[in-house]
Amino acid sequence: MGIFQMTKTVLRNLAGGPATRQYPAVPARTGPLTRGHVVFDPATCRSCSLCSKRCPCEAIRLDKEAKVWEIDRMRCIACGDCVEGCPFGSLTMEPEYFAPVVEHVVERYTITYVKPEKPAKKPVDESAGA
Amino acid sequence: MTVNEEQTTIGVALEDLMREVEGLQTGGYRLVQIGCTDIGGAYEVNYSFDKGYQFRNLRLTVGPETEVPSISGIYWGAFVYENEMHDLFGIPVAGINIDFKGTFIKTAEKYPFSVTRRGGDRCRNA
Amino acid sequence: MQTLLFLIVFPILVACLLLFVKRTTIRYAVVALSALAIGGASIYLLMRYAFEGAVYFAAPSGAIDLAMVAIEMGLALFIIYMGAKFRNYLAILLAVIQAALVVYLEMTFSGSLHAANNLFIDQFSIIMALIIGLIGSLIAVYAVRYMETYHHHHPEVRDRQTFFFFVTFVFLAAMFGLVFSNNLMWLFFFWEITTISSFLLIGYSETEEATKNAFRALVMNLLGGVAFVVAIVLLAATEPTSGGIDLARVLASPDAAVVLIPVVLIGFAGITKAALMPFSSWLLGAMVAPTPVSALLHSSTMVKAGVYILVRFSPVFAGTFAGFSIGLVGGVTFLVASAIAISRSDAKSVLAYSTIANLGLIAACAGVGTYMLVWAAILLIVFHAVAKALLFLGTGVIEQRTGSRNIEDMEGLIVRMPKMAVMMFIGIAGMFLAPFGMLISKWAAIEAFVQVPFGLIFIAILAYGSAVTVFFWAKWMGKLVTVTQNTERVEKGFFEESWAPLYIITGLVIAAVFLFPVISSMLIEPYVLAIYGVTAHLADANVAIMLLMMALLLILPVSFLLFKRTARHLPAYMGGRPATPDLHFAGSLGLTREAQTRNYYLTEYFGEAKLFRPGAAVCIVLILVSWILAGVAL
Amino acid sequence: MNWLIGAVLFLILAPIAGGLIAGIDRKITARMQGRVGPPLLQPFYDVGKLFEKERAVVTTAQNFYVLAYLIFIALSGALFFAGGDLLLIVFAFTLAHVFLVLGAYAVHSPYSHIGAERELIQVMAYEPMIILAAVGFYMVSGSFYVTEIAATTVPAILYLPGVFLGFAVILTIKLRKSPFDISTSHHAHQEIVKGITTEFSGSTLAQVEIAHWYENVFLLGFVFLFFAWNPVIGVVAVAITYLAEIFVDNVTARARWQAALKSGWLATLLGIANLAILSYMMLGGA
Amino acid sequence: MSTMAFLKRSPWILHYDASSCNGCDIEVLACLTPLYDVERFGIINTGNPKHADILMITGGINELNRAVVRNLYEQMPEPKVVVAIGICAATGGIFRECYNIAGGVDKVIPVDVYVPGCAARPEMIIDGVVAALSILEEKRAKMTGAAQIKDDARHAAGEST
Amino acid sequence: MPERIVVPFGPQHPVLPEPIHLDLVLEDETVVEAIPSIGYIHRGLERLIEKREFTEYVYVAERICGICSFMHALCYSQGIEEIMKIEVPDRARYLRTIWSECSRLHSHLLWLGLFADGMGFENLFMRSWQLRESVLDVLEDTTGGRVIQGTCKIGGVRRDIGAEKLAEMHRALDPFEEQCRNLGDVFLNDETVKYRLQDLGVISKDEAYALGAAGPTARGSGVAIDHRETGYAAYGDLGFKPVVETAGDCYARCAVRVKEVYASIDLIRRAISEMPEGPLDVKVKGAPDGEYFSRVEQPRGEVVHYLRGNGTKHLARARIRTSTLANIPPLVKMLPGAQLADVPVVVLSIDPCISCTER
Repeated sequence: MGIFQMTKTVLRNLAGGPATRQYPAVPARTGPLTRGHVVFDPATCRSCSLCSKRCPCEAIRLDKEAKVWEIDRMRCIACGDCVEGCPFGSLTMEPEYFAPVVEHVVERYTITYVKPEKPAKKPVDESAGA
Repeated sequence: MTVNEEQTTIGVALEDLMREVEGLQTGGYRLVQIGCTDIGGAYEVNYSFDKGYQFRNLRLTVGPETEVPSISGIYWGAFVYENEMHDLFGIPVAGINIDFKGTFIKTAEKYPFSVTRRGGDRCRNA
Repeated sequence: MQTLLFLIVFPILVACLLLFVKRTTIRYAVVALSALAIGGASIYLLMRYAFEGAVYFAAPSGAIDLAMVAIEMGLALFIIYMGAKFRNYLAILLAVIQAALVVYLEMTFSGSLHAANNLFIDQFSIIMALIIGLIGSLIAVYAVRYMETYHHHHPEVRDRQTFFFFVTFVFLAAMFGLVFSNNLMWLFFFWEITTISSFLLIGYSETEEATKNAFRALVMNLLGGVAFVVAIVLLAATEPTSGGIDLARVLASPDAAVVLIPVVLIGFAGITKAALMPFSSWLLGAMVAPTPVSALLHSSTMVKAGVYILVRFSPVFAGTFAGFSIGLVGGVTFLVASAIAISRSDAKSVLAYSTIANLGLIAACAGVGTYMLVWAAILLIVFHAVAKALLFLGTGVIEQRTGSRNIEDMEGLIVRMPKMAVMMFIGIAGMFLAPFGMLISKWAAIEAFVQVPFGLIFIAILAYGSAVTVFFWAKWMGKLVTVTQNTERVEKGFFEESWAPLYIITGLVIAAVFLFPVISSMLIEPYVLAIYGVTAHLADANVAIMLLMMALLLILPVSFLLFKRTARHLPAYMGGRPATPDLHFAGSLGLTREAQTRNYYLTEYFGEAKLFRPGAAVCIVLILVSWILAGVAL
Repeated sequence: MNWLIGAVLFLILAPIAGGLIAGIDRKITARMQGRVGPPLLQPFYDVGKLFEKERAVVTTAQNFYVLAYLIFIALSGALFFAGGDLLLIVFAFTLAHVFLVLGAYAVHSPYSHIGAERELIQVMAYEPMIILAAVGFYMVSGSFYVTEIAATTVPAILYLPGVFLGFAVILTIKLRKSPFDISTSHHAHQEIVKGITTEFSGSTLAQVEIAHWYENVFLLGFVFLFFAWNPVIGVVAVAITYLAEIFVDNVTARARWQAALKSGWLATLLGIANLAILSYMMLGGA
Repeated sequence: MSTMAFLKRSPWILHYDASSCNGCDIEVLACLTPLYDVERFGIINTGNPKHADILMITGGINELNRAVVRNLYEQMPEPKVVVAIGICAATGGIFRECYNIAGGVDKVIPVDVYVPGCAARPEMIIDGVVAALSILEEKRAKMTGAAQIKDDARHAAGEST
Repeated sequence: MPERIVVPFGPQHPVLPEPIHLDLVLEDETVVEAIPSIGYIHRGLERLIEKREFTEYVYVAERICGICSFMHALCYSQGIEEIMKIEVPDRARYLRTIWSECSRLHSHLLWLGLFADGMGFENLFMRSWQLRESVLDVLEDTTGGRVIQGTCKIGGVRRDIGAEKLAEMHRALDPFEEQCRNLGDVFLNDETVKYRLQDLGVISKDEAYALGAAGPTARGSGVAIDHRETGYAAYGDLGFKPVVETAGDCYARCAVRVKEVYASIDLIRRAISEMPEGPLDVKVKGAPDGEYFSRVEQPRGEVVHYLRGNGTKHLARARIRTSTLANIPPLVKMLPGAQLADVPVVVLSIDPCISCTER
């Protein structure tokens, strides 16, 4: 029948129940690779500032003198470039999303890493895969 | 290199432009795009054509205020590119079939790609 | 009988007087006073004769008959002269045929051309007299100031106002004569006077178009006139002894089949005069005349003469296939004309098509002719007359104030001319909305057609037709009520005197709704009862409901006050594009455009070009069928 | 006094029933689309919300017309349940819609205006069929009065199958269901934004919605008349009809106005054919 | 004025794409579809500012849409909230430095909720709406309060005269 | 005579998710004139090359458009690779193909949904988008992003798809294809859909070619242009024939996309089964110096990235010409004569992506 082509779908939907993911009741579906938001570990950061250099939208700012690491969530595109670029594993990508906010504030962390005697600077492998 | 495709670029003088374009049109080429590049004090205008994945590019070099004739008489659809050329680069185009008169792409700053405006930070939010 | 004679003769006297009045103020006084007299006389007529049934008067004949024939010959000569002048030979031909037939009639049947009573009055005549006397004279009053402004706006038109008012009053006199005549020869005489008056009024501006259209009206009406004379000849020939030209006797004739042929011919005359298809074009052409003329033609005179004659003879049509066929002409006209009205943007043209449609409906009722339908038909005549007069006069005012009679230009009239807009609103509501009159009549017609064999055809026509009607009226109404911003009020400046007729007619439209049970029980029902022995009436409960709705309609505007306080005013939605209050927005190509709201005309589907020919063809066939059927019935 | 009770009950209960029907409708529609859908009482929340909103108008006149629309819809429904004359009810119903249309016209706004034109086209499309349905009932029951039609023991549907089908078509128009939701749509997206209701907001829009509930109950009552000889079958039939409308809503694209007009008028022709056969049979029988 | 808050149960949204890359844009639409079905919360995408309670904007402000955004915002009846979806609507995002981007939506109209993400996911958008609802409710309370005060003032004035 | 109605259509309009404005001039409801105006989304991201290194610019290129995001990144990367003469590893080419086709699938399903919405067919919209979600799930699982993938980079790809995931995807393809075919049947066979689409917005083959139409708009008119035929990424290995319809109306354009959905599923299936092993990327050294017109077939048609390097980390010029820009002239020709109700359908039939167009 040319007129009621959709019938099959309608009947299947009626019989099969809704496909809806009951979001707030059921947690959001994420995969292992899901890029939710970047988490910073102030204890391991050695202020190399590679992350802020690599960031394509200048969301990350590092003040080496004041030992302050800042991320503006309203600039971050969650591309994961900083995570890939961090030579010390101070940054990780968590699959959970960052919650909506009512005010635009920049997240600020004070770096607590204590510099050992010898600064360990490694060359950065730019094309490090996932 | 994963793409296998011929790309030829032919320089063309302003007065030969229409003739060349007409030639391509009768040769069965379709218009792919018209784009400009700022080459320091002047513009390169690329008229790109294609026929069976054979890419041909007519390259016209013009000065900042030089008026360019519209090819929309030959390729009706050229008006989108020519309006864009005018709005972004400030290149005057004469005789566009549908002339938006600078309202095709309205920008905060007029002619953001214009060579005469080089220098100075044009990024508003930097 | 004095009142009857007064109503016929007095307008003629006034007409002659007006020939010599040159100043507008004096003319206004004369016209207003005579309107008062005529209106008063018609109301007196109502009081005097409403409860008496049909009353017949043996008015003096002899000399008058002779004078009538003489005038008819004179008119024929005048038509021949005009025809020769403007090279319209068809008009000459028809005038000659008609004159020849009249002469033949006088020569051959002079013995049997005497009706027992020349004049009569019954409730139907009273209704018609009221329409002519009240609405017709109000239009005349309105016309005085209108014509003054008209000549101000149209300096190119020769100022013949004295002549104009002369013809107008003669027209009214003829209409009175027409509805009071029991002698068919008299009736025919007045019939011809209306034809010639309309011819003169339509051609008033003397432009090429006006002359052309005047001749079209003339030719079509003469065609009907010829049919009328033939009918009289036949009547005179078939019943020479009983006085075949006595209207009452014809209606009461026991041999219905014999009178059917002449009556069908008179019906044809009615069709031409009522501008049913295929003769609708003369009424449309008549739009070139000044607006009061249109108002006259459409509401109280001329076309009403056509349907008057049809309703008058509907007892003869009742139950015959010939009558059914004539009814179908009306039905098809109703449907097609309503549909065409959708495609028109000229206000007068819409009004004209609506008139044609409604006359078609009346003809449909009259042609089928059962008692309920005659009841509905008379109701339709009443309501149509008041509402249409108001609409025409209103359109005239609007045209003079705004310079356009295009419906699109009436956008925002509620802001520019609030008083006029409200009156137009009421007029339009009167044409199609419950609880106003036209709808009551349609409702009655549907209930009546259900009970008629094959009435289903008419019900289908009514169902489609009234749906179409809703469309074109409502969209016009919509234009009127649009609240436009930044528009100027232009109401002032129109002559104050001219408002009076408008107010009165508006009052009549509303009064008709409240009074229709009275009109029905006092005038229409007794008339129907007298003719058919049974009568129709609306159920009491429904009458109550109608009144309730009417009251609601009047109360609702009060709610306006409730909203004014707190509402915040927002601009109209323009797709997010910022716009000025009068809806100008920055459009593509750097142009500033105005968002325009216009009505739909659906020309592709309802255009004149699409519908007129098929409609006319069907109607011609139906007319021919009615003749054949009448012949077969014999 | 019976008629008064009917009318009053309608005026009180119809908004409740109408809102519930709308809620069920939205729930079923959602299920047909594989979604959970809104709560059952969502229509009431919506209307309640609209009354909480600020009063904002383009022109104050619009509120008057919408109020008149609501009143006359309620009135025509009340007349129906009071057992009044079906033709009068139809005309009052048309009057109500003319008010809605005028409300949209009163606003000087392009989308509202187009919506109004389309609504008028819809009126033109469905009006003949409604009148014809009334005439059909007359032919079956010998009366235009709803009381008498409802009291008849004759199964009207058996005599009027064509009329019923035709009515079902225009019911789609009246319920504003796809494919004929051309003047305004319950679905979010339409080329004329919200058409006739584009410029109505807040309590005015709520009034339109309530009027729509009244209207739906009235229309379903009309459907019931076809099955009035047996109330149980009647209620079931009304439910099935409504379900069928929801189903059609979900399996069709929106039509253009031409198709709406054509369908409405063809449906009327079907009704006429039905009545013609019926009257032939009656003439033959008599 | 009733104190029942229907507003929270029936937020109707108006979605406008200011200068988004379509990423957030289509995610807003995806919220309507079976897998996320925001109609569960009574949310309808009206597409008409006059009917809307929540204005959802994706993308930043540029020269041309500045007036459009303001126009849409002004056409919404009170109470209303604005939800900026995605980082472009918040700050201009990755296009922040483009010559034609003036910044986030808050350059033109007040924003009540910012939903981060590039692109914001349907779940985040739902969260954003939920956050907006309480703000909406606050605004309503404020609005009726203001109306009450006005009424009282009028009464007082009426009594004094 | 019908009167002329002037309606501002958009920029905010419920049927068009993106801002495009049309000055519609109507007679009754028939369009007599429709002049588009765009520019509401113009950001000026071509100039961002001054701010971003050519490697970072991939992220900007991805965000030219959130629907065909991967293809923009691909087109950009291929252009740079061409200038720098970088040979991309085989596995990367295949992965790029899979993600490209996934993007095409989600784009086409999205479009089908919007198209159904434009016709007022709500259920069909819901169904299309429901199916699209399964593609998005795959994209999220393999790249980490639902609509913006962020996996393409110059010299290769950033992520791999494991063998297990590939097998899972392969298994899911058959039931998915069946669902898509059910959906496609509605678009292709439903009478109400046909009634809305057929003979609407007709563009003849010659006209389409002369106007420079791209993608399904051209192919719906019988112009067999599909850049996948040039064999970029892995298309050369997989073999490819463009889907062509000849009627040139909205129905044909819809049919092209429906059939491309099937074709994409097939391509993914073959790409998965022929997936070579090997590295994901090669190192990029130096900076591009030279120019190239990189062309890729997007869901909407051919996209051209003109890239010009001057030997520094910042390109001298990036000029992006997207398919929608090329399809605007045909659109201007299609609209007059359509009904108002058809305007969204016709506009959507070229699958306008305004954010691409205006950059």
